This record gives sequence, C-alpha cells and structure tokens, in this order.
Amino acid sequence: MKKIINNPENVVNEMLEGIVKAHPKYVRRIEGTDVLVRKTSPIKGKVALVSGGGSGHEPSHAGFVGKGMLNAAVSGEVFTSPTPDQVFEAIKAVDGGKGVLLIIKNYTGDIMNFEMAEEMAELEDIKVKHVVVNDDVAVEDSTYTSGRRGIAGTILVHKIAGAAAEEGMSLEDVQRIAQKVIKNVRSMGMSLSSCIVPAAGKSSFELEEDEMEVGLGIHGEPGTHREKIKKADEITKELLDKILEDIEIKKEDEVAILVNGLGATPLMELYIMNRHLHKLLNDKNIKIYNTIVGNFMTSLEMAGASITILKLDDELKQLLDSIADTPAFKNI
Amino acid sequence: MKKIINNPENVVNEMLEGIVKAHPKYVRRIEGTDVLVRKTSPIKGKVALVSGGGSGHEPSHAGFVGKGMLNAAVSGEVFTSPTPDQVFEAIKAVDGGKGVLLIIKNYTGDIMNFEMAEEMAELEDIKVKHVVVNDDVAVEDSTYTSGRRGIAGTILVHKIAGAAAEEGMSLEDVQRIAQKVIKNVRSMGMSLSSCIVPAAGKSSFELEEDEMEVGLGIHGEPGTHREKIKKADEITKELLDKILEDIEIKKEDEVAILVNGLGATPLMELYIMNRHLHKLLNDKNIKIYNTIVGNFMTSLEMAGASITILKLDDELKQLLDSIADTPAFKNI
Amino acid sequence: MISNTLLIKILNNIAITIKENKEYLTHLDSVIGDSDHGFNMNKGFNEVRQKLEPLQNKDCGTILKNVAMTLISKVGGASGPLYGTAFLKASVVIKDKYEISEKDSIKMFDESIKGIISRGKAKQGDKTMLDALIPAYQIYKDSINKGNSIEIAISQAQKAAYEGVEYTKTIKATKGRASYLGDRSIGHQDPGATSSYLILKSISDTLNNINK
Amino acid sequence: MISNTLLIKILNNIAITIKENKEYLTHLDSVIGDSDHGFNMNKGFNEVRQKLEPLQNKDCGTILKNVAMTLISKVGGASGPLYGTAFLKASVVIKDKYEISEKDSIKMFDESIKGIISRGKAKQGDKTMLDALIPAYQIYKDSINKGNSIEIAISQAQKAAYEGVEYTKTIKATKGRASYLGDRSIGHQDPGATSSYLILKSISDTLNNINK
Ligand SMILES: Nc1ncnc2c1ncn2[C@@H]1O[C@H](COP(=O)(O)OP(=O)(O)O)[C@@H](O)[C@H]1O
Ligand SMILES: Nc1ncnc2c1ncn2[C@@H]1O[C@H](COP(=O)(O)OP(=O)(O)O)[C@@H](O)[C@H]1O
Ligand SMILES: [Mg+2]
Ligand SMILES: [Mg+2]
Ligand SMILES: [Mg+2]
Ligand SMILES: [Mg+2]
Repeated sequence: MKKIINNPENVVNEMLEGIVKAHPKYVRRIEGTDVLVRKTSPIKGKVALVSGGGSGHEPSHAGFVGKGMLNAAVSGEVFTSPTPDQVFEAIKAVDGGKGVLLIIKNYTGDIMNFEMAEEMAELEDIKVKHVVVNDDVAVEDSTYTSGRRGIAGTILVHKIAGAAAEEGMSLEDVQRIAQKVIKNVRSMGMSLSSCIVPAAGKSSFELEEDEMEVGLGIHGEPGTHREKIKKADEITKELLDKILEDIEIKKEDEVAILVNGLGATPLMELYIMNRHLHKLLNDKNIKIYNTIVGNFMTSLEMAGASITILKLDDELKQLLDSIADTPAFKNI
Repeated sequence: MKKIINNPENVVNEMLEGIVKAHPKYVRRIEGTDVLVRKTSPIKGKVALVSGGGSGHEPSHAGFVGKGMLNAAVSGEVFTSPTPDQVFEAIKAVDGGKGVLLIIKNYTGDIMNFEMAEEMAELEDIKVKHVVVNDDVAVEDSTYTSGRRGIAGTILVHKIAGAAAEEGMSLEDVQRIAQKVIKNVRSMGMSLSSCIVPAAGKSSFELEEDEMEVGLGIHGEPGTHREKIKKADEITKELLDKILEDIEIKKEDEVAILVNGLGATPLMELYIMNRHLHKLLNDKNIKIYNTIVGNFMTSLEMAGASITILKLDDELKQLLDSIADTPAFKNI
Repeated sequence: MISNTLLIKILNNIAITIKENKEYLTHLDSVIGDSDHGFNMNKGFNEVRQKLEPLQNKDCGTILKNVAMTLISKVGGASGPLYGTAFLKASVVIKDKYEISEKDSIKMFDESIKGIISRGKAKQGDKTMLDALIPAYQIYKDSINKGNSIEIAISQAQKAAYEGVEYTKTIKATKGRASYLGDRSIGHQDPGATSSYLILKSISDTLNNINK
Repeated sequence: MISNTLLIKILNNIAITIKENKEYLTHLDSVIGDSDHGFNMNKGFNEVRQKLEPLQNKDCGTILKNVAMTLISKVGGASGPLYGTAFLKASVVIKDKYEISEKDSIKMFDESIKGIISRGKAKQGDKTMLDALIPAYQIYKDSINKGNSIEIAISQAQKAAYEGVEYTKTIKATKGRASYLGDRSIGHQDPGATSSYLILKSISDTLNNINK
C-alpha cells in the first residue's frame, strides 16, 4: 500500500484537521466530532443543508461546505457511513430555526444512519427532512436491488438545493428542488484501476493491464462488468448511452454535464472525454447549458471517471447559475 | 498503458478542445495553434501574462487563464516545451499595447523556445519581458547544473503577477513583482509512482512497493534519490527541511503555503500533509497567511506531492488576496 | 440462565473473536463490498470491550443497551445500525433483570431479528446477516422449547448459522452493497452473515467452555 | 560536392532514420530525461520529409532554411531550438548555392555547432549532443583538410560521434534535463548525443551507398 498517511486508523481525523487548517475562512469543526460546519453556524432564518457519508470521496463532502452549498458535512470512516450521533451533532449545529435538509446517497448504511439521526432530531423538535440521491444508472432500480446508488450527481444536488436554501426558500421548497434535481440527474462510471482502503491495506479488486471495469460505484466495489479497455471516445459513448437508456432527454432539451474524475485520472483525460461528450450531445441536438470537469466525487486513488447528465428547466438553471463559494466549488 | 485517450499523438489537441468546451466563458483557442487566451483578448491598457510549457501538468497552464491570472497559455506536446511560433502567436493575441510578460519555468527547452518567441515579438515592436521561475530546491542552483527547476511555485507567480497586471501596473512593475515572488518561493516534491508519457507508452521509471522517489520534477524524470517510504509526517518534514535549508524564513515571518498533488494523490493525503506542515511551521513560529491545497501543477498520473513556501511582504499579501477567476483557481 | 457477570464475559469474548477475524471479515467485504466490515466491527466491539468494566454490576438490560449505543455510535455503515438495533431490542426484553432465562433468550433473539428486519427492510434470501440469524434462531427456539439448555441450543444455533453462511455463497445479493454486483455476487460469502455466525459461535464457545 | 538533389535525399534518409529510432531515443530519454526525445524528433523530421517535395529544385540554402524553420516550429523541447538553430546557421553558409563544396561543408558544420553553443550555453563534457558533434566535427575538418572526400570524412566523423555517445555514458550531465539527476546520470547515454550520431550516420550511409 503506497499512501502518504501516518496510521490507517487516523486518516479521517488527520484529514479533517488538515481541511480546517487549509480553509479556516470556510469551515470549522464541531469539537469531539467528525462534523465540519460553515465558519458561522447556525445561520438564522435559512434552511440548512447537511450531507456526508464515508470518507475517501474528497473533496466530497467537506469541500462543499460554504455559501450556496452545504452547511455541514459529516465524515464517516473511509467508505463507511457516519454514525447517527455524528449526523445529529451536525443537525444541531446548523439548524437556524428554518429546518434542516439531509442529503443522503442511496446506500443501505447511509440511509439507516441518517434516518436514525433524523429520528433523534425530531425528538428534540428540530424540523428535519431528507432526500436520497440515486443517480447511478449502472444499478437497476427495482424491488430486487437496493436501488440505484448515489454518486457524482450528488454535487449538483448540493449546488442547486444549496442555492435554493440561500435564497431563503422554505424547507419544503428546498426539499422539492432537491428532489427535482434527483429526478433529473443520472450518472455512469468506469475505472481503470481499483483503490486501496487504508485499513484494508490492499487493492479492493484487481484489473488486468488491458481491462476496465464498467458501472462501478465509488467505494472500490467491483462494477457490473469487465471489458477490454477502449478508446476515450468509445468509453464516453458507452457511459452516455447507458444514461440515455435510463432517462429521456429530447432534442432541444437543456442539460448540465459533469465529467468527474475518480481520483487518479489526469485532468487531461477528463477533458478528452468532455470533448467527445459535447460532440455526442451536439449530434443529438441536446443543448449543453453548463459543463463541469474535475475531481468532485472521488474514490481514493482510483483511476477512472463518471459522466453525469442533469436535465434542466428554468428554475434549475437559475439556481445552478447563482453564486457558490466553497473550498472545492466556486461559482462567481 | 492504461489511459482514457484515443490516440497518443492527439492527446494535446483533443484536450485543448475539451478545455474550450468546458470553459467557454473563460477561454478561446487561437485557431490553428495550441494557444488558449482569455475569451476577450487583447485587453487594452493592461500588461498581458503569457505562460505555458509542456502538457501533462493540468490544470497548468490553461486552467489559470482568466481574470487576475494569465492572459494566455501555450501548450506543448506532453512534457515538451512549446515551439517559438506558438508562443509568438500567444504574444500577438494578448498584447494590449502595454506589453507582455512571459512566465517561463526554468528548463533548457522552455527558456530557448520562449526566448526565441521574445526575439520574434521584438522584431514586430511588441514590448516583451520575461521571468524564469526556479523554485525547486531539489536541484542545486550552481554553474554546474541547469539550475533549479520551475515547479508548483509557478502558480503563485501567476496569481500574484496576474493581480499586479490587473491593477494596471506597468510591464516593468509586473516583472518586478513576478521576480519578487520568484526570489521568495521554494518548492520540494516526492512521488510514490511514476507517470506514463502517452507517446512513450510505459512508465518513465519504476519504484518498488516500499520505495519513494524524493526531489523529483514534474516530467516523470527520476528524483535526486530514492528512499524507503515514510509516514506522511516524516515526508512533510523532509520536504520542508530541504526548503528551509535553501531560504531563510525567520520567526514571525509570514508565508503562503501550497500543498500540491502530482495527479494521482487523493486529496485526503494532501490534507494529511497540510495538517503536519501547519504544525511544523507553527512550532517554528512562522505565520501562515494563506494555505492552498490541491492539484495545480501535476505530472500526468503520478502519485506524489510537493510543498511550496512563499515568503510574503505586504505588497505580495495584498496581491495574493485580490480576486482571481479562472477555471482552476478562484479567489472570491 | 445467564447472569450479568456471564453476559459481560460473553460480550468480552465476542469482541475478542471479532478482533481475531478483523482481516478475514474485511477480506470478505472487499470481494463483494467495500472492504470495511472487519475494521468497523472491530472498532465498535473494541469500544464495547472498554466500556464493560464499569458495567460489571449493572443489570443485563443496562449492559446490552450500552452495547447497543456503542455499536450505533462507533460502527457506522450498514452493520452499525443493524447490530445496534439488534442489541437495543434485546436489551428491552430484559430491562432491569440480572439474569437471562431460557425464555427471555428466545424473545431476545426474536426481537433482535425483528429489529434488523424493520431497520434494514431485508428478508431471508437477500444474502445478508439474516441468512445466518434466521435459521439459527429457528433451531434455537425449537431446541429450547424441546427443553434443552441455552448451552446446547446455542451450539446448535451456531451450526445453523454456519450453514446459513454457506448458503449465502449460493445466492445473489439483493440487499446491501453486494446487490450492485448482481449475479457476480454469487459464489461469495456474505461478510455480515459471517460476522453474525462468529458472534453466535463465540457465545456458544463461551457458554460451553464454562459448563465443561 | 553535394548537389541540392542529393541534399534532399540525405534529409529524407535522416527522417527515415529518426523514425526507425523513435522508440529507442524515447527510451534513452526516459532513463535520464522526460521520455519525449524520440517522439518530438520524429514529429519534426516527419514534417520535414513532407516539405521536401516542393523544395526539390530550390537552392541548398533555401532547403536547409526550410528544414530549420520546420524543426523550430515542430520539435519543441530542448532539441527543437538546438537542431533548428544548427540547420539555420548551416543554411546561411550556403545561401543561394546549388552545390555544397568540401570547404562549405566544414563551415556549415562549424557554424551549426557554434549555433548550438550560443543557443544552449553548453560545452563539451556537459553530456549533450555537443559530445557527439564536437569530436565528429574535429575529425571531419582534419579529414577534409587532409584532402579526403566528404564521403570519407563523414564516415570518420560518424565513428567519432559514436565514440562521443559512448563517452556520454561515463560522465555526469551538467546541462539539460539530465543534469537534475546529478551523479545518477552517470552510466546512461545521452539521447541528444545519440540522435546527433544517428543523423551523421545517416548522412554517411546515404553518401557512401550512392558512391558505391
Ligand atoms: N438491509 C440489510 N439488512 C440486513 N443486513 C444487511 C442489509 N444491508 C447490508 N446488510 C449486511 O451488512 C453487511 C455489510 O456491512 P458493512 O460492510 O459493515 O456495511 P457497508 O455495506 O455499509 O459497508 C452485509 O454483508 C450484510 O450482511
Ligand atoms: N543546453 C544544451 N545544449 C546542447 N544540448 C542540449 C542542451 N540541453 C539539452 N540538450 C540536448 O537535448 C537532449 C534532450 O532533448 P529533448 O528530450 O528533445 O528535450 P527536453 O530535455 O526538453 O525534453 C539532451 O539529451 C541533450 O543532448
Ligand atoms: Mg462501507
Ligand atoms: Mg521534454
Ligand atoms: Mg462494507
Ligand atoms: Mg526530453
């Protein structure tokens, strides 16, 4: 295992300390917890957004704490949902009287832990609602599975719901907006290499020199299938096709796209994918309103990428455009 | 070679197309060249900044084209300095009458090609000056070497000289400021793995599972020496110590620090280094005015990191604080 | 009959068992999950172990409630809330009691499983811990009802749990993280079913050694 | 005497030689540099080759000037400006001439090297292309001055260049990218010296085959 770490058991704590030292104008840590909140919390009269999940997805989620996005991020161990008490601490720290929206990614563990926190908060009369992001089309959404996973599309939920909260909308409205994003966002990923969970010390899976794993999540879990590695343009098409099988996007529809790196993929490769993604969408007469390229929802040192497509309407467009100022996502 | 690319010979061109599609509000490409300039160029009455170098260091340099930083970025082949005609095109496209400053990293090839472009521009009566960034303390700066290399510290030259240009300073003043940054900035890097130049198709060097390469540059060249891999805190100390051997930083001095990832290093690890870097500097009573953590000057899919320290004075502090709005670096 | 002192001993031994199997559980989770089951379970039970000392003379309900809260706040992931809920439900059955009777133990087992089901919405055959726990519970109940001692019943139960673990190898996961693998999950044993088996096995070992 | 037609042929063959040695040069550069020497040289000379056709009937000065400009605008890195400058300086010597005399050729070689030195500020012993070119030039000059033909002189020169390449293995790089390696550069041959040798070898092969 080649990592710049000290002790696998301390990575989350030391990382959080490093984040706070890097971004003191944005975040502070609730003492005794793994919760980072905006420097000035709670903010009165504004719905607060709390997200989180296992660590190892940096800059998710702490990197998105700031104006126009999250109020708090809760970090679990690497790839492990945080515990309910931690989420509860986050809720208490950011509630400004107008209620708190939990943004949960669709994993059994995340849902159970966040819901338990919600139950705890309700006992203390804090208004809490939640949404579950499930953008990953690799997994079929049926009663015979745990449903689609939440992956990179989550960033767009943070951005847009965050903008809605910033505008002073009610908890119900912010939840409705978040749900609208979730209903219209889809992602699909692939990877060229596995990642190494620090505490496990070895690769989560092995790939041959000429293989790629398609339809994988962001926790080092294997994907839906394995293929011979293809050219960037073919990979891009394969991911997009799978997305468009799942959601109807018509000619003249407007979309936001996100080409997300999983951690070890050079930006060069993400831009090469982006180039072809634009071509493919242009060919279909789908209008690209907004493009985001970078490492936003990573999986430690995994090499690979995901594509996210969000179908927009006027309300979503306006919220996407509004100002965001967080360590990892800024919109001026 | 595992990469999301089409053809190794087209990576730079396709990447540049992808960048323009991703950031149309920031950059456009000068047709027939590998030069990206600000969307609105030239800007009258303002000194223009041109930087560039081989590709493979993304987001350097195109990612820093925008308000408060560069006016143009010239991209060579992977790890190959761009040719003089390309640099000349950039100069012509951005000169707004107040002159152009070339920001060159100290490599034989970069210097020769940029200087030839400067000679071409002078023939056409465009006022051009240049500075040479040489922040890498791994290499001794003596008459028996090519001198220290330019690495991640370059970003701080872009930021600060860019701010000076934005304020309307003269070419001489912008050059003076850039030189002040160069005089006060030092970096040192290490890596856990090599990178693969697409056209070469295989790793530039091999490292054992328990080895790290110390003092290496950003072109996949081997470093000054090899060591057994150490803990993050020890690595951080080793890099910092080497920097502080080279530049005197006294108690109460104020510095900006940059913990830069080389491409495949998870942000988690950069933050863990940042945590200890803060501790080490605090212990020495050196004041950290500003912290930047992320992938800014990369080396394709190399795993590793560098530390940069910039000694500040009031003028540099004010320029560092001013607004920047580029695809890869935003300061609100 | 299980006294509060014996309960403490059982819990201590479970923690040791989990620790010994940390790498094993993580390895199983790396194949069809995300490589954290061993690490997280150990983190939780290690904390449980450290909390046992001051609970020495407390009633069994209080002891188990503390275990539950510790697991909930230390394990995380899917297994944290599930095991936490299981222990919490069991603790309610023996609130204020200093001894656990045979009858109590059936109820505790039953309530634990119900808790896991209501929290996780899974059922037998989904390739989860339930595939070890449900058959184990059925044998346990039958055995006690036939008049067997807790020692004998739990020994039979852990064998059934083991078979349940083996059974998980033959089926496709339809709940939890392994479900993303679809058919590719077949052939691999479920980490949570395995930790459930290890817990029952540890209880059985403790009880049967003591009585020997 | 080298005619403009023969010059075109020489340049064409250099381009072929560089193409054949693309991987080799890149490999050498991967050991002590940044893995691009073969790729870049080939990119430049490939472009040169495509430009030769319309230059067929031009004077030698024009031909070489075109080669120089192509290398400068296509190769990049350290070798682009250096080889570009070398060809540019050589072209000046034979401006407007349709034939290159023995005496011209000495002057061209000399000016090329001076151009490389003034552009790159390196000297013999720095482990660069100069370590192949300078000894080659000295032998070449002596040989022509002794009354030998260009064919014989260039054949001796390429051998000296080869020895220069071998010599680069024994010394530490103090210029260019390999200098960052310090003592670790010792034992490895310089890619630029190697490409210089290959160019001279290719010229020699072309001339000596033709005259056979
Ligand atoms: N809905 C569920 N009901 C019961 N058990 C479940 C459920 N989902 C997952 N599990 C169990 O949890 C185990 C995984 O636990 P763990 O690795 O700690 O959590 P995570 O999957 O969040 O990483 C699985 O092997 C399975 O036995
Ligand atoms: N200052 C210099 N003078 C002469 N030759 C040089 C100089 N610097 C580098 N070289 C030559 O250039 C070669 C490297 O060329 P190349 O790999 O194309 O450029 P880069 O080092 O920019 O990647 C070296 O092997 C060396 O022979
Ligand atoms: Mg997990
Ligand atoms: Mg190069
Ligand atoms: Mg797991
Ligand atoms: Mg090179």
